[in-house]
Amino acid sequence: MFKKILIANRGEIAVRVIRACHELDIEAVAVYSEADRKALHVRYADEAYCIGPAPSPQSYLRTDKILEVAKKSKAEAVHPGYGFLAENPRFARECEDAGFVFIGPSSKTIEQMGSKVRARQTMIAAKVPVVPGTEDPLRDLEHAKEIAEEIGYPIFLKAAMGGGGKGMRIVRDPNQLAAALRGAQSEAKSAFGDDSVYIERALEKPRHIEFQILADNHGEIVHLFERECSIQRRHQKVIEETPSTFLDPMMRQKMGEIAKQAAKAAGYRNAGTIEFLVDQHRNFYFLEMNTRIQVEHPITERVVGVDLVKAQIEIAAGRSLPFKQQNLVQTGHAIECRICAEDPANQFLPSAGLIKGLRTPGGFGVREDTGIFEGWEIPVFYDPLLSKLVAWGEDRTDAIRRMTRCLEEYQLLGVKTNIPFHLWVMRNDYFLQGDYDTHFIDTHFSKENLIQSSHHKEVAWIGAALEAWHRDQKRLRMMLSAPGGGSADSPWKLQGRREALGLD
Amino acid sequence: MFKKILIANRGEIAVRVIRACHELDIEAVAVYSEADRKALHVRYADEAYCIGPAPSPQSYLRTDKILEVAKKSKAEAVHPGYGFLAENPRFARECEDAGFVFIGPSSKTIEQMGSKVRARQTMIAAKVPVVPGTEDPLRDLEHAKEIAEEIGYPIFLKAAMGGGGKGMRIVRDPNQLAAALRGAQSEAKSAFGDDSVYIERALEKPRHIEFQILADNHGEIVHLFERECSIQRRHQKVIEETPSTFLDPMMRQKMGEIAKQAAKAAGYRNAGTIEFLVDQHRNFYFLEMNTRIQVEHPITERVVGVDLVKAQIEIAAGRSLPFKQQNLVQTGHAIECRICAEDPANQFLPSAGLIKGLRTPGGFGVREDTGIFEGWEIPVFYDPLLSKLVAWGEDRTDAIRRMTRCLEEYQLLGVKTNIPFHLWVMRNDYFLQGDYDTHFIDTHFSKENLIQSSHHKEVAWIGAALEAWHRDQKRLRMMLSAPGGGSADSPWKLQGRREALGLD
Amino acid sequence: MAYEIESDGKKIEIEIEPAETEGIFNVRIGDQKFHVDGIPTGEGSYSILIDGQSYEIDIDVREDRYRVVVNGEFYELDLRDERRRRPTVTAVLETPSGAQLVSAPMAGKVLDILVVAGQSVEKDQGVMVIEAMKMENELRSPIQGVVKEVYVKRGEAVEPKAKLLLVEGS
Amino acid sequence: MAYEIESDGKKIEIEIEPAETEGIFNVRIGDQKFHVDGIPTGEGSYSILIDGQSYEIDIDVREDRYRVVVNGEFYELDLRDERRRRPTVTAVLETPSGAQLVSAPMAGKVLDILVVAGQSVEKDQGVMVIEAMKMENELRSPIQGVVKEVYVKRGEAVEPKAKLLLVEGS
Repeated sequence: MFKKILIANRGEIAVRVIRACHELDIEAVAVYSEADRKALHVRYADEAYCIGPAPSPQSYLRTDKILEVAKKSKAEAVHPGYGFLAENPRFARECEDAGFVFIGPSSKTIEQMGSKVRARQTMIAAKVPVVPGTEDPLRDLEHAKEIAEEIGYPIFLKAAMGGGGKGMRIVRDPNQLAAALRGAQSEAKSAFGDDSVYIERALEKPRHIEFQILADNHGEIVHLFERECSIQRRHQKVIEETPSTFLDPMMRQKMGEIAKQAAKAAGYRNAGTIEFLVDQHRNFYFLEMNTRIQVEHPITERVVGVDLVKAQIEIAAGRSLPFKQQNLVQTGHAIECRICAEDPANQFLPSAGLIKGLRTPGGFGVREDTGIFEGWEIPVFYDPLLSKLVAWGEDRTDAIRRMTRCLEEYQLLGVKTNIPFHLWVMRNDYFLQGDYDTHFIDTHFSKENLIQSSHHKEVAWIGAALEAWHRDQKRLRMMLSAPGGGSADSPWKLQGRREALGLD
Repeated sequence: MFKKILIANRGEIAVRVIRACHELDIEAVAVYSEADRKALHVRYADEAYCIGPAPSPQSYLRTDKILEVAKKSKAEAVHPGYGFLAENPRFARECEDAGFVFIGPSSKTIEQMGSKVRARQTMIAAKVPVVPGTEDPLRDLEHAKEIAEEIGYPIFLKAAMGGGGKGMRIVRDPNQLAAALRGAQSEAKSAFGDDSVYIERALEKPRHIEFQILADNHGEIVHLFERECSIQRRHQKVIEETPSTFLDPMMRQKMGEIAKQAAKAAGYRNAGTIEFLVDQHRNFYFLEMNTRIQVEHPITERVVGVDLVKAQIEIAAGRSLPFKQQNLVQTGHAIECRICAEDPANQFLPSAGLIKGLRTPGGFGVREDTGIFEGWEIPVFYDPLLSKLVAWGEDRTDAIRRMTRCLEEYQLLGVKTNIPFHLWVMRNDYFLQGDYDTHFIDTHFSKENLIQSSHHKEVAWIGAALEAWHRDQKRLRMMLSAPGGGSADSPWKLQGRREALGLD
Repeated sequence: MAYEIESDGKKIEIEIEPAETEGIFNVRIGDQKFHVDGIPTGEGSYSILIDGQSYEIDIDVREDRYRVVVNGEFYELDLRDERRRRPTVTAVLETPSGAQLVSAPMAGKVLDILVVAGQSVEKDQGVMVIEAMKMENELRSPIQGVVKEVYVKRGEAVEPKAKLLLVEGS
Repeated sequence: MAYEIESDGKKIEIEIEPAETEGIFNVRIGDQKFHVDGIPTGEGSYSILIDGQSYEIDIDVREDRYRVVVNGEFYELDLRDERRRRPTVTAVLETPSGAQLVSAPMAGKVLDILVVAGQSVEKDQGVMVIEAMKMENELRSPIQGVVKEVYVKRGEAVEPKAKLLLVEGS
């Protein structure tokens, strides 16, 4: 087993990986930007090295700096987390070349699955169903028109090297095609340095259901069942759960087998995720493969009972999987809410700043993975994900109720969060019935929904008045203690000042 | 199901019960003393009523006040938690008489099991093995001598109505018997108002292993396996784990069956615990029955997957147990550390005060049940238990490592805690081998053990110097801003003051 | 103290006075009187007991705009004190022809400007994309009208509250 | 600043000076020099980086006695600054005949007094039982000697640091 691992990441996932290292008796080396000196991952690590200024291109994306730290600290392996360099084949290759074990698949696999077009081609060859569309990048507008007619509108234009919704356009009407193609190409070019774009049919009411894979270096592959990730905002997952309410045991088994088939076709090893789109007729299609640990991995850990990050490390160290497919079962139900510093009442605009108060929920079936603490100043430079709250229950209803009370208990002062949004989802009838697809938020959510409750209206007014009263008292105290406002003043003068302030 | 439950308790267990209520869609009514206005249980509850001044005899032990609140708030049931009135048969009877469901066994059972002598008699009649000793209270010193000779020294003198180590004396030598009997009787009299004392053989290297029981009102009884609670200080449990390393499957099954037999003999219903002492030859003896939820219930919840507090409520509402014995299995291993405000480097003296900083561990397999938060002032009036930290792992080694890293992460500023003690246990060879009994702490622990590590000696010195430097800076700033020390002073004067303070 | 609250277009007068016991307040809303046990539990957070009902309250204030979360439920309202009530009303009357400024809600980079000066926009039409915290955030026009002026360029870094764009109501 | 640390009976001199960059300190212990990146993270808590090694440090100070927890490990030491070093030494010489006061470590109630004035006691012999936070806590004699005086009565409530008992060394 490794003695020391470098974690090329920050925030909650860096903390997550450090914890796994410590539980395996492995020393953890952190890297950090100048904005992160006080961050948890720096403080929990055994060693920590600054790799540059706050903006990630100058720090967390600097492969040279990170490898320098790996050498200096004598780390034997590198864990990339998710985001940043996690799916960058060049970084994986540089690690390999420098003699560090990259905790993930080979750089070749990352490269192959990173190209959406090549990934599709691989899957088609392996008889894994893919969303109907082009196998090759589009040549020009004429080509695009032709293909679009063939598979039928609405269609998606997608960047061949894409991810995270960039270089993506939905086209509902042939008239929009030219403009959309231009937009997608230019966005793809600027985001990925490659303007290749391809076409996929836009499914109706699609659900996003993914399968977790573990593959060791000795040819053994298992799946750890599905995660339902259809609650998305702008192609970003917000809430995930497992099991999916949409799958029955037969479909689950079939998708699991095909997920393993897909992983085999990619020559996969370590932890990975096969993402599927499922239409309302229960047809499922390969969407893409994520060649890293996912944000939402904890729900699988809770329901299947396997520590996925430890498994990643064990596999990278050459160990065989300690279980077979038939040993794995799902127990109960788990839901994850991503707690983000963003304002659900104002278009989810991000909200950085100082955390002035923090009180997190706990108790049976509750897990939190966090990168924050009271007194932490959330930097503006990185992802707004603060923490992941996971509730497990004996069944889905139990899990939802537990999550609801956790969200009610959660107190984070000083920064706006999407907790009120999560609470709204947990009380939404469609969600409660499991009847949702990737359009759920667009279809059902609005700011008005959030503030529709009138249950405690008077209490809210009283609370506001209490806050205003305390603010006025504070203002008064400041005025009275200001130069010339000392206690030597006559009571009459004081009273005059109080009146001027409207404090009587 | 109930619509509203009153929780006649405070601290982490009140929070625990409120959470179960909320997850069952039941309103929770809190009661609180004047010291607890800001306490979590008051803030998490739907309703909260002050029942008197801080000392518990004037508040949390006032059955009249509590029942008055139950009436006023229209609660249908009362959950007593543990401690305070939880095993007070009079309170249970008053609840029953006033028409409230007491969430626990009948007052009759509480009374019967509360008398250690009657409990022993019941168990002997039901053919449950008990520690060899007297069936009846001792008549006098002669009687005591006779019995002691018969069963052999060392013996325990125990209060018939006892609990919590009060009125208990170990006697190793016939010469000590007279004095010990006097002491035990007077302590029993003052603690329980009854000076009855009986004799039990003091086992060698005893382990304390208890079985969790659930019994519904329809005659169904199951056990939820054991908890190993031998890490004790002055008869108070400090660390618990499940499964016990001492039991094999056959012994586990046998003890489980006998635990159910014991519960049946007591006419038991709701959640309860049968405590056994197990000697080094694996003989086990009924010690006592706890007719309430235990502090250490979370380790069972995690390993068996059943929410015990919800089960208590469901049973009290008349529901049948939703599982049978054969549905219950143990998965993995769980350990609980009781985080207490006490100083392990100074005889575990309690340490009240303001919590100036709090950062709790999280991640996979970690649960915390707490009654505290940053800014909370720990009152001197109650138990020093602040929080219960539970780590689950795939096996015992995994759980211990996880607990270790959690304890390393745990930060509580302003109040001394026993966290360094827990860390010492997690690294102790005997504990790691599972080779311990109830004398573990007395045998192996000393303050010197705690500070023997010299790993980071220089870092500790540097840390101390850093703190001293910051303190001096603060002192200097205060001096400089004191009246007459304003910025109008000449630089020479300032420098003089700095020198006087030794700050250069 | 007396305050005026505006909530869902309704105006409510609320009076709050501390009682003799610390932490206890007498509150009047119209005819209703409340005996409020309200203690601060953090910056902008309170534990409130009214007739035994327990509420956890978190409040975020930006100028007169109060965001109040009661047991996880979300409210928005405007609150002014008595003295400032009249001037504020006057100020609204003086605002010229309803021109509305779009300003930066956070530090970030102007990724895209979706409109040009002179262009007509609908209410809630996207006018600018700001990248902040790795997210692209579309800013929308608060009113229907015409873009009068654009103050920033594509690619420019902006500070919180920086002027971005002016829309004149039509 | 220079301080003197007493740890396990050894005396160590330690010098600490802030470097130009905020949060960076130059520390000297004997011949060893350390470049310390040490930032406060709470009251009495620091994050310290030395040559890339990361330490979490919590410190509790009662007079000159420092309790330092480094990554969960426990240390106790005495720290004095240079100026106060000599007077402290003198003070020790002036202490009369080693009489030691047992005082209350916390608020509580005297449950039992296990000795009487004039009685001989061993080091670490229990002398008094105080009930606090629902626990009975036995206080022990810090030295071997004779009980000179008992200042409290059974059943009495005591405040933190209240004088309980005086033991004179023998």
